[in-house]
Amino acid sequence: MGLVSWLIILPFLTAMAVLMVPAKNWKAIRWISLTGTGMHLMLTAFTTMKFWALASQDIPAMKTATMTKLYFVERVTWFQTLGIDYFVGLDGISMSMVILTSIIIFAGTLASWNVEERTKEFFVLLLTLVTGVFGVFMSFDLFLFFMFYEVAVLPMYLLIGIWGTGPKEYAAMKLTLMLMVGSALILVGMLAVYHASGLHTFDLIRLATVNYPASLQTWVFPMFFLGFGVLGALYPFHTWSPDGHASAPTAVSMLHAGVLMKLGGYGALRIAVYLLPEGAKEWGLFFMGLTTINIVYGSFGAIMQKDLKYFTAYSSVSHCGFVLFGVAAMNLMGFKGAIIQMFSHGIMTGLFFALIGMVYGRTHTRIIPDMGGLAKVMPWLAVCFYVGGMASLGLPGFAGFVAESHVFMGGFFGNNFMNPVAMKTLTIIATVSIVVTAVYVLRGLATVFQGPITNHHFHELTDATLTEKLSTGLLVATLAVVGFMPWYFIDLIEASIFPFVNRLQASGTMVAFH
Amino acid sequence: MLMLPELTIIGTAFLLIIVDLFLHEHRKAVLGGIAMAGVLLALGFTIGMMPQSGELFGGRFAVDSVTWWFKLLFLLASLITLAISIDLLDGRIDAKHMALQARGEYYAIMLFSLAGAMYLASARDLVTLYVSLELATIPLYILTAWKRDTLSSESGLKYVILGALASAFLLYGLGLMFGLTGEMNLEAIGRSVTPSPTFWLAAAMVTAGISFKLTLFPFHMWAAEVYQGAPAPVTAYLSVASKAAGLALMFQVFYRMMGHQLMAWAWPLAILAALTMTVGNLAAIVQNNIKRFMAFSAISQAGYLILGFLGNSDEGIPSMLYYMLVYILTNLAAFAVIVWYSNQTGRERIEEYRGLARVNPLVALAMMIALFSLAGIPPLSGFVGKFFLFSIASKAGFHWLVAVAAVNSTISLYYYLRIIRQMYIEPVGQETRALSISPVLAVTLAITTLATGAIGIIPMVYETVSAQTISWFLPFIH
Amino acid sequence: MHSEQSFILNNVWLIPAIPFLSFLTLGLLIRNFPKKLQDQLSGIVATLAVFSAAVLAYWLAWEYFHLFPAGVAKQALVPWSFEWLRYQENLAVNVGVLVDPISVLLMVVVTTVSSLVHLYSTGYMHGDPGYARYFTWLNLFTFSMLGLVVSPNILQMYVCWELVGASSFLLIGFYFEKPSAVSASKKAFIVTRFADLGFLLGVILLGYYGYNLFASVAPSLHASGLTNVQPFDFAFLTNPEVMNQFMGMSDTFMGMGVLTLSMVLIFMGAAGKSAMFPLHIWLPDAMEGPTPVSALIHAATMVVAGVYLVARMFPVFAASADALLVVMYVGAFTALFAAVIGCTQDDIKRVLAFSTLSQLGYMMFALGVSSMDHPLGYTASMFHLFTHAFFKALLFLGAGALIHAVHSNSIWDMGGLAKKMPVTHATVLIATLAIAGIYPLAGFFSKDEILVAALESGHTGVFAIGLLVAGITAFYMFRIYFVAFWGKPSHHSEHAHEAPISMLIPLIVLAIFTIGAGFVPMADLVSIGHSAGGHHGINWAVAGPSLFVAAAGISFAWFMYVAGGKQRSAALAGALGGVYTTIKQKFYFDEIYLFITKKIVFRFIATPIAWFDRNVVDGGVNLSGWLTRASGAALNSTQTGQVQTYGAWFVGGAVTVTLVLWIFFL
Amino acid sequence: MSDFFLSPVGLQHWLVVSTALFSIGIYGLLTRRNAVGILMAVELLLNSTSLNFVIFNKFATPSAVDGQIMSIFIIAVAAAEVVVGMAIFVTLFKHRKTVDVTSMNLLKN
Repeated sequence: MGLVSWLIILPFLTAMAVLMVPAKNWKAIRWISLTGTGMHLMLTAFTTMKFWALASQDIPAMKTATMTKLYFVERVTWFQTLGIDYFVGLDGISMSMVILTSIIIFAGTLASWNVEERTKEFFVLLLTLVTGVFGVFMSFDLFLFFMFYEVAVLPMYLLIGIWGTGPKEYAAMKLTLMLMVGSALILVGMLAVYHASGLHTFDLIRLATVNYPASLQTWVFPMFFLGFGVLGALYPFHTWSPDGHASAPTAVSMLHAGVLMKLGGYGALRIAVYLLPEGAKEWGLFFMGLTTINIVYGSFGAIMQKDLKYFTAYSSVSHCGFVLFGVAAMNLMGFKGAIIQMFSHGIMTGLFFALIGMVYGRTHTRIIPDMGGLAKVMPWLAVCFYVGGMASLGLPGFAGFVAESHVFMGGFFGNNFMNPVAMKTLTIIATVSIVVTAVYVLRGLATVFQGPITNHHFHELTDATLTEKLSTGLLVATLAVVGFMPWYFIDLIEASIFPFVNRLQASGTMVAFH
Repeated sequence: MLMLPELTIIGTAFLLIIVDLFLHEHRKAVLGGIAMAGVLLALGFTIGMMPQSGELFGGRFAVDSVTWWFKLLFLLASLITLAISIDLLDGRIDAKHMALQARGEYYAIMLFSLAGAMYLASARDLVTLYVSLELATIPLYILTAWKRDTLSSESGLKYVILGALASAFLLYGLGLMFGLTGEMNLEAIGRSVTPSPTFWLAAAMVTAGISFKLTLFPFHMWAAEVYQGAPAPVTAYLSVASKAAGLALMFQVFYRMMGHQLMAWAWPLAILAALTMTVGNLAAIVQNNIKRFMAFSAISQAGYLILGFLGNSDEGIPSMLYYMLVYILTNLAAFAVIVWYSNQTGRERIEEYRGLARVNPLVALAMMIALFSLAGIPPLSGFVGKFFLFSIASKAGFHWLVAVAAVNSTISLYYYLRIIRQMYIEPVGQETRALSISPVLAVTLAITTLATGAIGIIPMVYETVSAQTISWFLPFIH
Repeated sequence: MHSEQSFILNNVWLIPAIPFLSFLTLGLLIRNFPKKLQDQLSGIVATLAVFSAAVLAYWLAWEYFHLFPAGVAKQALVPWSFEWLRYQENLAVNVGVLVDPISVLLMVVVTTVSSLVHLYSTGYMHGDPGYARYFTWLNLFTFSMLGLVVSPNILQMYVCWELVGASSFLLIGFYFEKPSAVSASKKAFIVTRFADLGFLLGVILLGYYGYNLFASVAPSLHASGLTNVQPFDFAFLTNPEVMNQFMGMSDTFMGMGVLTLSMVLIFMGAAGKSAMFPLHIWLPDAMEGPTPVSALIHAATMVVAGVYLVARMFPVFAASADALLVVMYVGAFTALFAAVIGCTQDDIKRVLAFSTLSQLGYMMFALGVSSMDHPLGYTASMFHLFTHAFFKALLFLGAGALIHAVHSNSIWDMGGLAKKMPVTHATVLIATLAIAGIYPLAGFFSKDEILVAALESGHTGVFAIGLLVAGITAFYMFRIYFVAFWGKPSHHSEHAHEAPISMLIPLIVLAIFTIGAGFVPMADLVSIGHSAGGHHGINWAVAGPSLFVAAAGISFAWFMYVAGGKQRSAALAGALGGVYTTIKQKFYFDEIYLFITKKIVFRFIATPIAWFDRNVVDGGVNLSGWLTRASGAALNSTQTGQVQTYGAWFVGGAVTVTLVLWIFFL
Repeated sequence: MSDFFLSPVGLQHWLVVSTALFSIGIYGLLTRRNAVGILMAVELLLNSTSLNFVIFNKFATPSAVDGQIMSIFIIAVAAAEVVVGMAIFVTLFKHRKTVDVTSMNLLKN
C-alpha cells in the first residue's frame, strides 16, 4: 500500500481500533483517536514535504498542460467490466485539501475531548466520515469519488442526531436529504458523462481528454454544479447549513463546515469544470450571479443572527460563496482563489466552531445577546475568536485575504468567453461583502467578548484548557502561516491548476468579447 | 442430471412430510435442519453444475447461464428464509405470542414454492411456464394465511383473489400469443410474432400479470396488505423469492418471447419504473407497521430493478441479477431483524424499535447496514447494484429516469433513516436489557450483513455474473 | 551612488522587522511569565525595539539624503524585495522596501513618535492590567505602519493599510470593558473598512489595466533599467510611459475614465484612513483609546497614511486633473468643517481630534493644488505632515498628562493647571503656538508653504479657506489652552500634579522637535516632478496675513475665555442658537450614519434577508418535504383494504398499459 | 357486423364467447360481495383463458394438441387455486362469521 492509500485508510483503521475497545473505556478511546489523527497529521506533513518538492518544480512545465499531473498514484482494477478502478493519487488541490482535513480532524478530536456520552460510537462515526473525506480528495476515479462522497455525508446524520442540540433530528434529516438530492444530481451527470465518453472508464483524467458534445455539456454541467453546489451551500440550496451547523456537536460542525462543504467547491472544479469546459463557459455567468447572491446575501443574513452558530453558518454561506464564485470566474486566479479560500475558510470555520463549542461548554448559551465581556475571563478564546474573525473579514496576514484577493481579481480580470462587464459588475457587488463581513464580525464578537461582564456567573468561568489551546492554537497558526507565507501554498497548488484553465481555453469555440 | 437441484428440493419436501408423520412433537426441531440441508444440497448441486447448459423434455425444460443464476438466487433466498423461520416454528419466542403450527408442512410447502420458482426459470414453453408459476405461487397463498388468525387469513384471501386475477390476465395474454403464432415454445413465439394491436394487447396483459408478481405500479396494491398480514418469515420470503420469481418470469417473457420488440418497450417500461419507485417510496414514508413499510420499500426496489431492461443493454442482465442478489441478502438481513424482534417482543411498529442500538448494538448495526444498503449508500452492495442499474438507464438515454431514481433514493433514505433514528437517536424504550438471539439467527444475520457489505466491495461476484450472462440475450433479439 | 556599501541601505527591512520581532516575542512568549515580570519586561522590550528602529531610521535618513548631491533628484531605491504572492504570470506582489525621500521622511517620523510614545506609555499605562497586551499591540502597529511606509507596491500598501487599521481597532478598543470604547473601535474599523473597499477596487482596477498594458510597455521598462517590475509596483504605475498609456486609454467604466475612476477609488481609501469628510466620523470617537495611542495613531502616523498614499501615487493623481480636484475640494472642506466643529467641543481629546482632521485637510488640499509642474504643494504637504506629527503628538501627550492628572477629559474639569504642571504647560504652549502657526515654530513654516502653494496654484477660494481655517485653529486651540491652564480650577484639578519623568521626557523631546522641525530644508529633501525644488524662503505676502489671522484667533479666544469667563461664551452660544447646537452635535453626522446603518441596513436589508431565508428559502425546502409527505399520505389513502378496489386498480392498470402501448406503437 | 352474424361459427365467435366469459369474470370479481361468488368469478376467468387455448389450438394449429393440453393444466391449476382460496376463506369465516369481502378490510392504509 502506498502513501495515498495509507492517508485514506488510517482514519478507518483508527475507527476499527476504537471499535475494539469496550465502550466504558472512553478515555482510552479518545486517546486512540487522538493518536490516530495525530499520526495522520504527521503522515500528511511528510507527504506534503515530498509533494512540495516534486510539484513546485513542475510549475513551469505545467503552464501549458491540459492534463492533470498526479503524484503518488496507485491504481488497482476494480470492476473491470465497467472500467472502475481503485485509482488514487494526489495533485496540488488534493494535497491542500488533505492538509486541511488532517488539521481539522486533529483539532476536532482535541475539541471533542469532553464527549463523554457514547464516546465510542462518536469517534467511530467521526473517523468513518473523515475516511470518506480523504477518499474523495484523493480518488481520481469517478465511481470511487462518488462512493467516498456519500460515505463522507451520511455519518453526519447520526453524529448530529445523537450528539446534537436543539431540533437535531430535523436538522440532521434536512442536511442529509438535501445533500443526497445534490448527490443524486451528480450521479445523473456522472453516468451521462461516462456513457457519452465512450471510453468505458470512470478514470477522471482520461474522461477529461474527451470533448463532449455541446448539447450534453449544456445540461450536465448545471447538474454537476448544482449537485456540488448544494454541499458548497450554493444559494438557494444553502438552508441545510445554518440548521445543520447549529445543531451539530462541536467536532462535527468543525468537520462539516471546515471540510465537507469544501467537497462542494472541490467537486465543482475538479469534475464540473474540468470535464465539461464548454458547459462551464455557457453557465459560468449564471453561477457567478448565484454565488454573488451567496456572498452578499450570506453576509447580510449573518448580521441579525442571535445564535453564534447561526451567525457562523451564515458567514460560511457567504464565504463558501467565494469558493464557488472563484470557480465560476473560470480563470487561473479565480480557481486559485477558490482553492485557497476553501483552505482558509476550512481552517477559519473550524476554528470558529471549535471556539463556539468551548464557549458554549462554559456559558451554556450560544445566544449572542446573553453573553458579554467574556474576553476578561477567557482571553485565550477571545483572542482566537478575534483572529478567526479578522481572518474571515479578509484581513491581510491571514489566509482569508490571500484567497479573497485572488477571487476578486479573478472575477474582475475575467476571461475571454464571459461578458466582461457583467463579470466586473458582479465582482464589485461581491466586494461589498467585505464591509458587511466587518460589520457582523465586529458586532457579534464585540457583544460576546467585549464590554462589561453581563452575567455574574461568567466571573467564575475559566480560560481554555491545554487540549483546547492546542486545538485552537494549531488552527490559528495555520491561518497565520498561510497568510504570511502564501508562496508556499501557491507553489503547492499552482501547477495543478493550469490544466483546468488550459482545458477551458482549449475547448470549443471562443466567444470573443475583446 | 440437469434437474437435480429441483428434484432434490421436491424430494426434501416429500421427505419432510413423511418424517413429520413419524416424529414425536418435541423432536420436530430436526425438520428445519432437514429442510435447510436439502436446500444446501440443492445449492451445492447447482453450483457444481453451474457451467452446464442443456435441455430436457424436448426443450420444455432447459438450463443456461441465467437459469443457473436464478436458481442460485431462489435457493439462497429460501435458505436464509428457512433459517429465519426456524425460531418462530420451533417456538423459541416470547411466550405471549403464538408460534406457527405444523412445521413439516410449512417447510414442505415453502420448498414446493421454491421448486416452482426453480422450474419457472427453466421453463421454455407456455405449459411449463404456467404450471411452474402456479406451483411457485399457490404455496405462497397458503403460507400467507398460515397463522390462521383474522389478519393472516384476510391477507391470504386478498392474495389469492388478486393472484388469481393476475394469473388470469397473464394466461389470457399468453393465450393470445399462442393464438398469434401457434407456437407454445417461448423462443419460437418470440421469433415469429410481429407487432399488431393484438400483440400489444397480449403484451399489456402479460405485463400486468408480471407486474403483479413484481409489484409494479398500479398492480402493487396487494403487497402492502399481504406483507402486513403474513407471518414475518413469510413476508420475508414473499419480498425476495416471489420477487425473484417475478423477475425470472419477466426474463422469460420479455427476452425470450418479446425480445425482438424490447427496444420498442423502453419508454413504457421507463414510465412504469418511474411510477413504481415513486409510488412505493412516497407511500412508504407514512407507514408505521414495519412489515407494511417493507412492502412499500420492496415496491420501490422493484421499480429500480426493471431499469435493467431499458435500452437492450447487454449489461442489463448481470446488473439485474446482481441487484436481485444484493436485494435478497440485504432485505433478508433486515427481515432477520424484524422477525427476531417480533419473535422476542411481538412488536412490529416502527416507533417500537426505539433505543434498540443501546440494548442490542450489534443487531441494530446489522439493521442499519441493511437499511443503508437498501437506500443505496456506498460502499454497501445496495449502492453498487443501484449504480449499475442507473448506468443502464443512463446508457439508454433515460437521464430523466436516472434523476427520478436518484431522487427517489433520497426519499427512501428519509424513511430508512426514520428507523435508524428510532434505533439510534431516540432514548431507550421498553427494553432495558439485551434481548437474546438464537445462534441460527445470529449466524444468519452475521452472514447476510457481511455479505451485504462485501459483495459491493469485492468485484468478484459481479464480475462472475457478468462474465457468465452478459450476452445471454443476444440470440433472442437477432 | 554608493548604496552597495551602506549597511543600512541594504538592510532597510530591519526597521520594520525589529518591531515585528518584538511583537511576536511579546505576543507569543510574554504570557508565560509571571504577571509582574510580564509588565516589567514588555515595556522594556517594546520600547527598546522601537528605539533601535528609530536609530536605524535616522541612520538611514542620514545615508540616504547624503547619497545624492544637492540639486540632483533623489532616486527611489528598492534594495530588498521578494516574490510574496503570485497571482499569475506578470502579476505578482513583490514585498520589499522602497527607499525614497518621503518614505525615509515617514520612517523618521513614525519611529520617532512611536518610540517617544512607547516611552511615555511606560509611565502612562503603569499599573494597567493590560499592560503587556498594550505594548504588544503598539509594536504590531509600529510594524504595520513602517511596512506601509516602505511599500514598493500598492498591494503591500493595502496589506499594511489593513494591518494598521486592525491594530488601530485593537488599540481604540483597548479598554474592552468600556462600551463606548468598544463601539468606537468598531466604528473606526467599519468606516475605514468601507473606505478600503474603494481602495481595494482601485487596486484591482489599476492592477487590471496595468496588467493589460504590461506586455506592451514591459520592453521599454526593461530597457530603462526597470527589470523585475510588476503592475502593482509604484515604479510601474508612476512610470511616465505607463501613465501616458493610461491617459490614452479610451475605456470607460461606469461613465468615468479608467484613470480618474481608479484614482477616485484609491482616494476613497485614503480619505477613510485620513478621516476626510464624509468619512471623518470615526476619528473623534477613536479618542476612546488610551491617549498615547491617540497621539501615535490618530494624530501623528496612521491618519496621515491617507495623505501619504496620495503623495505616493501623486504622479498618477496628477495625470488625472479631476481626481486631483476631488482631493483638493475634499481636503479644503474637511479643513474648514472640522475646525468649525473643533470650536465647540468640550472634550480635550475631541478638540484635538477635530484639529487633526482639519490639519489633515490642509495636507490633502496641499496635494490637491499641486501638479507635476508646480510641486510646491506636494513638498508643503509632506512638510506639514512632518511638523504636524511632532506638535500634534506633543499636544496629545500633553493632553494625556492633563487627563492623567485630573482623570477627566473635559476641559472645564481642568483649569488652573499652569502652575501645577509647569513642564506640561510649557510644552503644550509651544505646541499650541506651533499649530496656531506662530513664527518661528514648526507649524508656521509648513502651513505657510501650503498657503503659498494654494495661492500660487490659482485656487483662491482654497487659499481663503486655508487662511480662515488658520484663524479658527488658533482660536479653538487657545480656547482649550486658556480654559485648561488659565481657567478657574475645578474640584478635579485641585489635586493635580506633574506627570512622572517617563512622561515628561517625551514631552520635552517633542517640544524640541516642534521648535526645530520648521528649519529642516524640506524643499531640498522632498520634491517631485520637473522642477528640482529649491528653498522658497518665507513669502511674507502670505505669512503676514496668516500671522495676523492667527493672532486674531488667539485674541478672540482670550477675549472669550480669559477676559469673559464662562458667561460670555455661553452667551455667544445662546446667541447662535440652533447653529451652535448643530455644530456642537457635529452636524449630526453620527446620527445620519446611525440612521443609515441601524434603520436602513439592519432593518430594511439584514432583517428582511434573515426572515426571507428562514421563511421563503427554507420554507421552500420544508414545503417540498411537506409535499412529499402529503403525497405519501394521499397515496396511502388509496390503500382502502378493499380487495375489489385493488382488483379494479389492476384491471384499470392493465387497460391503461394496453392503451399506452397502442398509442406508443400503433 | 352482419358478416359476423351470418358467417358460420368460427374463430371470432369463439373469441367473443371467451372474451365475454372473461369480462363477466372480471365484473363478478370486482362487484360480488360474497367471497364464494368471487371465487366463482375466478373460475370464470380461468375458464375463459382455458377456452382461449382450445380455440386457438383448433384454428391456429389444428394438427397439434398443445393448446388442449394447456387447457387441461389450467383446469387443474384453477381447481387448486380455488381450493386454496376456499380453505383460506373458511378459516376467515370462522373468525368473522361473514361472507362479505367488503368487511374484510382490517388491513388497510
